[in-house]
Amino acid sequence: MQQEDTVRLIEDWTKTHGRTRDRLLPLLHMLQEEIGFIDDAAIPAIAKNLNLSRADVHGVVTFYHDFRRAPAGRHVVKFCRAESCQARGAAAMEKAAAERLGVPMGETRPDGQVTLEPIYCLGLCAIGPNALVDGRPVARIDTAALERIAQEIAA
Amino acid sequence: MSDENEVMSTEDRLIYMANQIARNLAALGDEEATAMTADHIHAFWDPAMKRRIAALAAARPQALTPIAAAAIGRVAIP
Amino acid sequence: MSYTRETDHGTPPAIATGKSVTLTIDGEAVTMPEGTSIMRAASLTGCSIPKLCATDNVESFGSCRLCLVEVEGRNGYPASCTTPISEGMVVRTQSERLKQLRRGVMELYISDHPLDCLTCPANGDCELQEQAGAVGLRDVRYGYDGATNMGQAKDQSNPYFDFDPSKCIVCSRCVRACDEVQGTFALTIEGRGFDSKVSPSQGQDFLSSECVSCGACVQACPTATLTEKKVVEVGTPDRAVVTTCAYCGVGCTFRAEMRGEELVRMVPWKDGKANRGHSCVKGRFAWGYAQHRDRILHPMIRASVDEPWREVSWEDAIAHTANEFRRIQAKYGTRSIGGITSSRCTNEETFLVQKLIRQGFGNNNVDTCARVCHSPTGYGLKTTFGTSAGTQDFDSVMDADVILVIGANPTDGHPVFASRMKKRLRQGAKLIVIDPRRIDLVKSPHIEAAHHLPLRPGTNVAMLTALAHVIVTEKLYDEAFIRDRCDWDEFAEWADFVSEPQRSPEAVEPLTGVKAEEVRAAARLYATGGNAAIYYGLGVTEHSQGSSTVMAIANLAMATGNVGREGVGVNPLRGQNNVQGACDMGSFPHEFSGYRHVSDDAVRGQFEQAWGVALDAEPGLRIPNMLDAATDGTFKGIFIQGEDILQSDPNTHHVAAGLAAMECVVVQDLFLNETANYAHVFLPGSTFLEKDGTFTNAERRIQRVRKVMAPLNGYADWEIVQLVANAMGLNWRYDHPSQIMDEIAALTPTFAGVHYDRLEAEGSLQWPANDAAPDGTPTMHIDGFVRGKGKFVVTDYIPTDEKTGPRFPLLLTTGRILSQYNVGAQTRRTANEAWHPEDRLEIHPADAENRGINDGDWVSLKSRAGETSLRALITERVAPGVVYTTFHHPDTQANVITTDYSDWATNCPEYKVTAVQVMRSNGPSDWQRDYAQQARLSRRIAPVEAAE
Amino acid sequence: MTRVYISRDMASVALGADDVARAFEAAGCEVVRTGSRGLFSIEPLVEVENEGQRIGFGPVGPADVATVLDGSHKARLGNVADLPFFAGQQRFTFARCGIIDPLSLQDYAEHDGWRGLDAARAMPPQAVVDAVKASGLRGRGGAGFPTGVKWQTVLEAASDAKFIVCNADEGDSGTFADRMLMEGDPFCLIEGMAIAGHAVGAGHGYIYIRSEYPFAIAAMQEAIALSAARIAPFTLEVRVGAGAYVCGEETALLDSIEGKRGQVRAKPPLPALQGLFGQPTVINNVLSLAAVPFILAEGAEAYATIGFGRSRGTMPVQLAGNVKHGGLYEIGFGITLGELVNAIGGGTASGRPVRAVQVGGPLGAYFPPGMFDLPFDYEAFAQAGGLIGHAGITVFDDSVDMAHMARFAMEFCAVESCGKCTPCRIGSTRGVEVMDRIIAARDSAPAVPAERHWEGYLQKALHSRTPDRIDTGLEAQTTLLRDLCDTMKYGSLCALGGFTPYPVLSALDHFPEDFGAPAPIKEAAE
Repeated sequence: MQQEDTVRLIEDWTKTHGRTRDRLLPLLHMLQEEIGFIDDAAIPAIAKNLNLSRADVHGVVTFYHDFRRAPAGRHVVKFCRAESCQARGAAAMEKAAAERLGVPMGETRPDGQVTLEPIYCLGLCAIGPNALVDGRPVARIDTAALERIAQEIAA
Repeated sequence: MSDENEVMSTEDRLIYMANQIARNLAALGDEEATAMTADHIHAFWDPAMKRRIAALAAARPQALTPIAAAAIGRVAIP
Repeated sequence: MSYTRETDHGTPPAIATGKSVTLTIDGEAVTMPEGTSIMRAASLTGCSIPKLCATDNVESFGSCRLCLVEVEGRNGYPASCTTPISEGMVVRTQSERLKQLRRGVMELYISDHPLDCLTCPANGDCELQEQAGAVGLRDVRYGYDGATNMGQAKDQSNPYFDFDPSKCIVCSRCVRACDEVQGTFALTIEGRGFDSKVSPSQGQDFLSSECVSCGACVQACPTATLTEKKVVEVGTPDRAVVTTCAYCGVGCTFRAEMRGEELVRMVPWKDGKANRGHSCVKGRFAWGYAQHRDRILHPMIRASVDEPWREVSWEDAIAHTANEFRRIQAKYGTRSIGGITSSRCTNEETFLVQKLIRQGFGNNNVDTCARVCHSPTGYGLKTTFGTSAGTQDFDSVMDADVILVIGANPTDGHPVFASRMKKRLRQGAKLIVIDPRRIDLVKSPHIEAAHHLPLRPGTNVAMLTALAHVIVTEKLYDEAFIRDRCDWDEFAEWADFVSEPQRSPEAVEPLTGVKAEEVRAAARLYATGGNAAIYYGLGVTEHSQGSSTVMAIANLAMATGNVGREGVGVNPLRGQNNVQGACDMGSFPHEFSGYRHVSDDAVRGQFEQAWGVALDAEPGLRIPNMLDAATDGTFKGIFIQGEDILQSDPNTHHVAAGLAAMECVVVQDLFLNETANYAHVFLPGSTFLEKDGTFTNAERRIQRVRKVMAPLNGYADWEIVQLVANAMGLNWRYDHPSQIMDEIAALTPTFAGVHYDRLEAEGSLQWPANDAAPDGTPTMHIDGFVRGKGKFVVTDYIPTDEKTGPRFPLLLTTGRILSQYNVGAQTRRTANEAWHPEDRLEIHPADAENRGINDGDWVSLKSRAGETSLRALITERVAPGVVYTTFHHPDTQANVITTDYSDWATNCPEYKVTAVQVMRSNGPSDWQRDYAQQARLSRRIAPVEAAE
Repeated sequence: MTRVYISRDMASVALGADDVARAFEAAGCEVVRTGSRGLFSIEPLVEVENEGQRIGFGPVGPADVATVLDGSHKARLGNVADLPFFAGQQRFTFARCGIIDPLSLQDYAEHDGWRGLDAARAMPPQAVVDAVKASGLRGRGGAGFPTGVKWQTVLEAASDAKFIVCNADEGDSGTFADRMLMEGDPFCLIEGMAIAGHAVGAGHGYIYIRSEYPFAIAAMQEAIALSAARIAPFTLEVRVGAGAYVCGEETALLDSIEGKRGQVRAKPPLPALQGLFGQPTVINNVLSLAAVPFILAEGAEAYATIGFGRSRGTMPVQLAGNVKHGGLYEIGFGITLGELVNAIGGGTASGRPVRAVQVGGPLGAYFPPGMFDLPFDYEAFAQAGGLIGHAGITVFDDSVDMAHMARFAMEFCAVESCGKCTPCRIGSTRGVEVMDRIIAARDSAPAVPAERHWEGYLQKALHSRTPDRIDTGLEAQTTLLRDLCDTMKYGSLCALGGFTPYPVLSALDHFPEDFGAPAPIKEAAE
């Protein structure tokens, strides 16, 4: 997306949703939804529209782990690392996932096909190990389930 | 450099100043404006300026507004 | 006054509720105001609780966890900075358990901190080091092979301070200072958890961030993370002198910290009542000019301005000066010479210069640079209220509910006060801005004006009268106040005048260009929004209607009852550090100190008696009249102390012609300024660091200037004036400026109670300070106006004669910028050039497009007075049809453009409205090249002959 | 047309409920999507309506449509409510969950919905607050602060603008009750918030939901739109978190809504007096607010009679981790930990012995089976060195390495620390490092280095840096771990840093053998 388009997107959104500071997180969510990440170049426009400093916006963007500062892979697998999933063998599955998908935890594969990220609890704690695959919840992940996920991502 | 004719001579400036004072006080009505213009010139102008405006008032009466002219008539010239 | 470092009580004072609370701290019963933190209460009691994230100029934060205490009956260990005291509370600040916890926290801090105290610039001046000792940390058991935030690159981009993130303890004091104190919000914490880092803007370096280099972060930093470069270079200071800043009219108090004879840094002084511990990039950092190699340290003379300068002894220079003035007076008459006092010099020095002129020259030909800035304030407020000064102190803004800013740009011109104002705005006060430009206050992070009225330059009176029209016709005025404090008949007359339909917002909309509905809304807000305060600057005064505008402002304040208490009033934001003082000291040609007319026989009699001479009862010449008289051949000599009229006064050609026509121009200054190009005698001046005296700021606050170092030129300015006076046959015997102040006090009723010993004791005094007001007067006109009844003055809108037309279709207005000061003589000789290396012409995109101008192009700027060239800055801050520039750089000479129109009452020049044309150009104009050549020639100094 | 009920709960969907629903639709059934009943071992669950009866089958796959419809499927459960897992519960808050269509206003009204709100609106605000006080309801978010007392403070605070904020940032591993309620009975929460608004004089409310709960976000947004007229003039909006566990801390949550970094504020001031945008604010957990309609509809007494000691009413307990019958179990306080894990949960899913349970999420203590007689009660847990928190119980079998879990507790704290206070910001990272040294020393035992003395004052510490100076032996590192936990527990600004020592120290105390200590001290508890 061109820089001017981003600026217009921000301006239009603030016109309908308001320009008070508390609109910052909703605006960032919207941008990430539309563009896939929060471009540093968009921050001056965000700051201007919400009457914040660039520092204010930067501080918020970097605080919340959801906000990406660079585009993710075409597919995103968020793998739960929390205790309940660990109690059901998540550590081993996490390792297997990294191997099968060919990307270390927390990174994007060089071909840009997949990003593997940690997530801490999806609230599916009796049926782990769990993951979100492109936003879709997957429970009771085992080697077979990993294989299905890998196939899906390869496509 | 721009056209030097556009910078006022000292005499023109004195006349301009007297008229400007009078014009800004005109809303008070002729009498009060005249009195206050005279007061103003009396209080803030140096003796040479007073003498010179008095001379100008005589030499170029048409250059002054009626209030300014009347006021200058009332200023004690040192 | 103590010169030791101020105690940091950790948290700000409680908001006063009038109630107090009694508690026990470490076994001692203590009574403190309700809302005080345990930390502050303990500190005020004399027991110090360890702390790192707490400092008393920002709100408590509770992050370092060193200040934990025990409170009887409460679980855990509350942080003393965030826990308010309560009745009957029993607090222990020291125990083995607390020591253990504090040590545990400190052990964590040090596990992520370099162990290089001995080579660290903050060694001995580091709170982390101090607190590590205080909590008795013995060892760091975590080892040093774990994760750290050390080894990050230093950011040395700011010209004055370094940022070394390796030493950062993430206490957020810098971030909070930037937010709460300065209000710029340039800093944040990036990331979170262990990776939290201080980040200027978007992880940029300081110079390219939103930082305005006010120094609040450096001040707040407890470690060596943010350190003045000078401290790194010279070392930590070993002594300090508290003094007053010599930049703008805010009058910040600073602690000048020295190492030996070298000034290391200027640190804002918390007890300074004008600045409350805050500073700006100029006062905090830009003092390097005081030691700049351009400073002239030896007196010089020359027979003619096309000769090079010749260094001479002080004796010769003084004798030459006196002889020349006597010769001229003998030849051309008593009134053929005069002088200009400096708003940058002390009250005492200013008083002496006007005394030299009245007593020694025998005339009243004295004027000052207030002529070109706030003379209409003096006239307008004297006429309406009876005093030529603002009505409030700066603290008053914290009680304002509505703030109306007209013709002022506080964030650039009066940054430290602007920070206070912004703080109040963030607390919820409403803001109205009347200004042709969209200044930063209109909209900047966390600040937004309720109404911005972007009027066409030159229409202030029409605008203010329209506001009055709404207030009167909608009956929003304060009848009780008016009946009590003003003359009702005068009000009625004024009310009739402003109510006339041709003065309504709708009728004047075509003149002002501002939507009538917006004007009406602003008027309603001002009249009904609670305490309403007006702050104004040179955008009010520097017009052909400056005095009318000031009176129109006073009318509005009186009509709405907004005078005579905290949070309201009429507040001129004074330009130079001592412009208020220079006016107070009798620098105008028609009045003695304390604003008393020279024709008043009783007053004159007092001075005649004190000075032993007959004094002239006739007013003297104002600066422009002096220059007129010079071109006419009747004014031949002038003594100019600390003012550069060639650059600062309008219509440079006219100034140059006047100076060139004189036979003896004496310039006393730090540098060979532009005016000195026309001078025959140059007397080197001394800086504010080199002398004792007082400055009076925009809130009438008289503050001490203290000598920090010996004058490099040999004499303080007051001593030089005394030498000239005595060479002219006077018999002055001042040994110290305090004696001059004693004379001022004796001769000036409003200063009767001002003496150095009182200033030492009180820190400062606001005049009037006399028997009627022994502690001075923070707020004026409380029980009645100084003149008796407040006077409503009918202010008719008389448009300026400076009109746009086909030749000059745009309106030029001028102003200044944060990093530079006035003609730039000081700031251009500092690293502040990094922010503003040249004057640029702000032009609206539409006007630029019409002319084929791109951002950064050279353009010629032409008026009927002259022409210059500079580079364009395309911005929507200015409205279409309006262009704007600053006048900080002599190579631009913006005043070549400005005209000789001036205020009808005071001749304050009309800097703010000049009809101009703007065209693309190839670079500097012929005039600029000629001038540069001439200036070079004029500044030559003949080599000193070898034999001597 | 046959009507079948299939859950749309995120857990059910994760187990394939959407595919099952599509299959039944394809077979011509009318599929009603409900919330989850709360027993995941029978998910995906299909309930077939037959003459007013709902017959459950589960787990069911898309291929099972025919056998389910003809009743021959081997996983036929009969009436689900009669299963022992459900029969033993006291469902006050979750009464409708799994039964109704969560987004049907009609269903909600038919199942006693809005009765609480109507009752409340017929009373003066003080009477509503009094009822909540009388019910004994305590905040279900973890701290257990009496809800009515909080409301009273807000009611008494003078302000034109007050807010109701629902903390739906349920980030604790092992908990999912908030999510289930929002997905399965969103109007219940809305009703609770509207009652709170009436009680304290607030006109607007926010529901702050973590972004990891996309289904709950969608359900709440839709439910708010559907019920806007019913709760007017009270208004509500959803705010979505952005991946910060610490925003579950109420003051960090408020800052997050305000558009700031989700850093914890110091208290005082209490949010009840200066909360969202500096205004008086009720901030309650989902379950606290969702309990309110029952209290107003049935009376405070009906709620207060259930419970144990000062812990009144019911607690939706969540059984998670390596447990056979994981799910949501709403029961009055007082039931023992052992009953929950073994009797109701059925022991581990792996069939191996239970070795530890963590109660209350990542900040909760680990308990060995030796402590299973602990009654579920705020005070009892506090006394045993733990906390109920949000009542999630995560079960581990004997393959767990408790030193690893202690390390993970520190690691989680390091990942989620807001970075404001020092004990949490630096301590959590140091905690991981100390645990790494302990694990390394344990695994290479018995290499405890010879006795070394580490004297040295600050002077020494500050001026030299030699990497091998510290004692990396088990004893020294364990002492250091305890000291660090002490600093974090008593020094931290909020519960994230302050409670991380609970799992760490409980693991160390109850499972010393995993930390290389010579002898277990299990007997003490038995």
